[in-house]
Amino acid sequence: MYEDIVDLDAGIEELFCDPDPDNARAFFKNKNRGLVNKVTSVEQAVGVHINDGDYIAVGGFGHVRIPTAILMEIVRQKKRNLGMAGHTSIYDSDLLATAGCMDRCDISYVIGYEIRGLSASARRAFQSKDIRKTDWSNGALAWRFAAAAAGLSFIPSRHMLGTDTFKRSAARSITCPFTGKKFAALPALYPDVAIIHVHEADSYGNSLIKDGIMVSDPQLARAAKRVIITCERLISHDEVRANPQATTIPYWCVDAVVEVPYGSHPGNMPGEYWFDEDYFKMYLDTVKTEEGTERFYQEYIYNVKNFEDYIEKIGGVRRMIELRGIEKLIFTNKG
Amino acid sequence: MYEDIVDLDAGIEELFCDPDPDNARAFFKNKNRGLVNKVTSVEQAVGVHINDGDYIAVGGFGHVRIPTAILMEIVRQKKRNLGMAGHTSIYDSDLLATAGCMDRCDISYVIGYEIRGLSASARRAFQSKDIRKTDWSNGALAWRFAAAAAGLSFIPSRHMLGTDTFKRSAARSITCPFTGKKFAALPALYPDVAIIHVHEADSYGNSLIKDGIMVSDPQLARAAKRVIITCERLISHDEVRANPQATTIPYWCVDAVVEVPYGSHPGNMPGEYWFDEDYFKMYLDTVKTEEGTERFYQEYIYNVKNFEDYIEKIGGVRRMIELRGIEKLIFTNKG
Amino acid sequence: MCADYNPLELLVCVGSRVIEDNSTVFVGTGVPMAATMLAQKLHSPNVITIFEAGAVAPQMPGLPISVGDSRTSYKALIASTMNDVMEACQRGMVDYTFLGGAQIDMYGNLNSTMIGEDYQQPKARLPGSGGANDLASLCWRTIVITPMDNRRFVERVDFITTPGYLNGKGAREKAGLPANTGPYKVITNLCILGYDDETCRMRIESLHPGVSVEQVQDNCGFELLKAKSLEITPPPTQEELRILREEVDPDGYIIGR
Amino acid sequence: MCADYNPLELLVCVGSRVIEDNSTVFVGTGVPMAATMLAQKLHSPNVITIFEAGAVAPQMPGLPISVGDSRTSYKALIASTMNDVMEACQRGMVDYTFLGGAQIDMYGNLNSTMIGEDYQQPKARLPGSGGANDLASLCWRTIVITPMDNRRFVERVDFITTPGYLNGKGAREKAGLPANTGPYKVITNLCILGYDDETCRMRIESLHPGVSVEQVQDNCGFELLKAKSLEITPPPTQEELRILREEVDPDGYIIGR
Repeated sequence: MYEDIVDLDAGIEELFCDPDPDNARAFFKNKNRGLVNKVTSVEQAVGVHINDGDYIAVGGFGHVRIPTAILMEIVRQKKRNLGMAGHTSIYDSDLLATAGCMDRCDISYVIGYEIRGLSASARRAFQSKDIRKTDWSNGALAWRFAAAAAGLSFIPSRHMLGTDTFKRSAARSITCPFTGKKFAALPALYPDVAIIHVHEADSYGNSLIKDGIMVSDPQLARAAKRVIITCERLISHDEVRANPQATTIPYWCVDAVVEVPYGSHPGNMPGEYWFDEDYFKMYLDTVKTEEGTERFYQEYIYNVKNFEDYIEKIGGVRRMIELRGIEKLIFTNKG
Repeated sequence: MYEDIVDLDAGIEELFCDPDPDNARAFFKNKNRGLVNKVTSVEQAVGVHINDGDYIAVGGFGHVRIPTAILMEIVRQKKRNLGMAGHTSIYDSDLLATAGCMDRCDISYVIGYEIRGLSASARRAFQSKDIRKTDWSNGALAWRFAAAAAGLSFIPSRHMLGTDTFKRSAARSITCPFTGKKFAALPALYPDVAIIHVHEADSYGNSLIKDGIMVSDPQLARAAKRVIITCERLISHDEVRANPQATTIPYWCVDAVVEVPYGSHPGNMPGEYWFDEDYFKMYLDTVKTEEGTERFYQEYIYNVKNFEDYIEKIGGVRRMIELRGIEKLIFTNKG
Repeated sequence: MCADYNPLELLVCVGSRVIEDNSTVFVGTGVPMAATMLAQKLHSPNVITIFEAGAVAPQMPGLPISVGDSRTSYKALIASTMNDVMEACQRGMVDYTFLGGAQIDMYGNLNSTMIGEDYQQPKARLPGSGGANDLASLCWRTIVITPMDNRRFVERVDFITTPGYLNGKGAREKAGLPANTGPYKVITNLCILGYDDETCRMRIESLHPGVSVEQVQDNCGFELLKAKSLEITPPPTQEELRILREEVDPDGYIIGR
Repeated sequence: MCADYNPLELLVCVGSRVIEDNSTVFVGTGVPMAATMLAQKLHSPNVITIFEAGAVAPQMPGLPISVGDSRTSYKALIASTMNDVMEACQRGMVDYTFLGGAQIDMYGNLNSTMIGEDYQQPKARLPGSGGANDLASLCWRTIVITPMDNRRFVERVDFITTPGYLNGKGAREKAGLPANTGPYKVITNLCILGYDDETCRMRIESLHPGVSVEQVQDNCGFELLKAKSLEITPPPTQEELRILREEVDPDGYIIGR
């Protein structure tokens, strides 16, 4: 049983991103190192930095610290043929898959909303051949980002081996030159664009994740060729220099900075606001049907001008204050 | 010219530490995970956790954030046949090499005191066959710690190749399975004991480096089988939990915690006190001769009962307040 | 089944009992989170919980919705990266992982990726590994918590997302996974299952109150072995149920009340 | 040599001029630190300095004694790890590295490890690579600053600590080092040296005031090539010297006053 899988030496699926470190270095060589003002709008950030066909990766944890404004703008600008790292992705990959922006995905977690169940619209999208798929684990994608951040083409690891997750990946295997032991070899993942929501950033792009978990964002920001940051608050450059240990992402990784208060809604923003569970319930109910899905995208994205209008639509600052109260343990989730 | 070096596929020197991750895992499996009080004395920390023959690695940067009390106690307790990672090491490796505690060393930087010149005593020690040597770069040792922290046996890298530093290491080379390119393969380095000085720690060993640079201490603390922490200040457990993002080293890595105010003297402790340049000048002058060296070790280590006495000897709290003034930019180094 | 508790409450209560104090436990989404919180409040106050987004040992003020949300880092000992906690697993620092259920076979292999034959166009696409493959590969012991029926407990999973014993003894090591790791227990609403040392096949170890071997076998798509002496699982206590309902999951996210 | 400045001051002033604004420069101990600080105060206020212990772009309040001390992280943009900054180099984000001198050969290979034949018992043991091997391997361009004499500029270094062009064109790539990297300039007290594109051998590009080609060759243990048109280095200006002496190194750590 399973003989074809357990002793496999290489995955059989497609490698979506070039892992060659010399090609990546040639790109990074020309990346601007100047301390220049990178503050822009959501529209400009997406219009200038995301091209059809790009491979993107999203920071945070799929419904925690997500860059909703950028994701919705990608849908609104009808970007097409995007590749994506489906790394701990939830609402982020759902939006891009459902709206038809994505044509390939390195999956470690999609469709699911953790304890809330599955998204029917994401499921329809990912079941279709329209999205070419490979599978990995969360750890694998985290380490693939780390390998790219380190300027390598691969990194060894000790998981995935023996499973269909390995077979349906583009990983290979390698023998340790010291111990003779077999390891998985994960290809470095250099995304074209990373999109990350943070608590604070200065105008140059120095970014601070001030509460909660980092997921793989320090690695991702360094691995990506271009980085778009949205932040709850812009801060002065001097504030960054006052505590250099707190800088999560240095400015030289960053290409665009947008101030987007409440930018992780409906996701949790640690220290700021809790999940909007009513919204998630509405979303998951609405997208059960194709008509509902169409209605949601018209109503919440295409017919909405920008993120400020969106926040008005979901209940405005008053709703965000409620979610802040839950985050701060002042109210429970049920009011 | 250099033909024998530039195309070499493997270093020829000795590998001092077992890189096998399953052997390391078998050790870590039995490491205590309990939240227990680990506060102890310098004498006990060295007596209990450092054995003759152990391979040790020291945190900080050789003369910045160094665990002087533990180093001097190792000399005082006449530990012998220690191996050492000479990673950004300066005063730390000098003490152990000069005092005859060390019989093997993975060198990336020893003997030198940066802009102050060289230590004659360290030079004598490292020129002798009594210390078996291999050479690496600082980056190589940093990545060897990272490989061990990640539970691997090796990590690829793109330096050292083509040089005598590679030849005189125990590194090998490896071919990337994705690009066909040649990389160095660095063996994971799992030290028996790491010794790290930090700003603050709680009684369980949760440790915070609150100012200045981290060097490779986050990786080293995770790579080492046992960890001894000295700290400027013990703090309450609740203070750690109040800001979990600030924890540099989690308690489960740590075996012993000792409160040692001024513990990095004569080294710089970022945010706390500057180098004691008078002391370094005295030390480097004194150890120029073998008699001077003997005199220094008698006077400053063997004839000193403990670190409190040592601090008295170098000028007491009054001297430390001067060094604090320089660190805080209140006085210049020349008074 | 007794009327005092529902199957999910039974799962959580029985699951919570296997968690040892002062052990490190890597906790997956859903039932494992509730079971771990219950254990902390009852008998294992110092269990070290680890969440895949990077948090270690929080003092959770309520049930997390996500293994990456701010409840998981509340008063934690460290709020770090996924890379850091996965590397702790790979280094051998994590004793248990506690995973949710999906398709499972007699060797404890799990499927959470897809149902069907055609990988690019499956009958049903599921979320994928998440961290499950990592944790079941790298932690010392894997505990699965899942309701039991013969659509879940199958002869052959459609996709091995997450390694159990693969196809038998020694297969994990041969594939390259760390030595001496693997499936440990399966907690279901009917029984507690373990694994036979020699064959690495699943076996019944403890029957929940009122459940027979036949009933367990009827709900399983492959032949189960039996431990030499079968135990009877003590039912959830009043205290377990009270704390579960009032303190762990008052909103009923997991236990569905 | 003009009486207005000493050879070390000349080295620092000439070295500081090659530092471009808005470039990333990985700075070694000693003369490179002083040259970089001088450049920041004169013509390159936004040069991004990187120090191997983990600090990036500090606003240094005074000359660091160490590339790991608290001056290097003072008002820095990030105070991180050695691993992080070395990985930035390996990723191709660092334009220049600025290394101190030791033995150097015609291909720019550097020795800072040992003098003699017997590795385990050398005639003189030196510190070793430190970060030099990493930086010269991984940054785009390597600049060496060193006084010039024929004990330092040798036919064959006793130990290649740090790669220059190894034994000629293409050797770095063949060895496995990243493409299109390597030695760029050598700044000495007599002249500025570069490298011939075809042979990768060292060549004279600019003579310091009052220095002849013969004098340079007499202080070099191997045959130097010459650039097609030799320039004359402008001498240190009054302003360069004033800022160097008053603001950069008032204690004379580097320039020895």
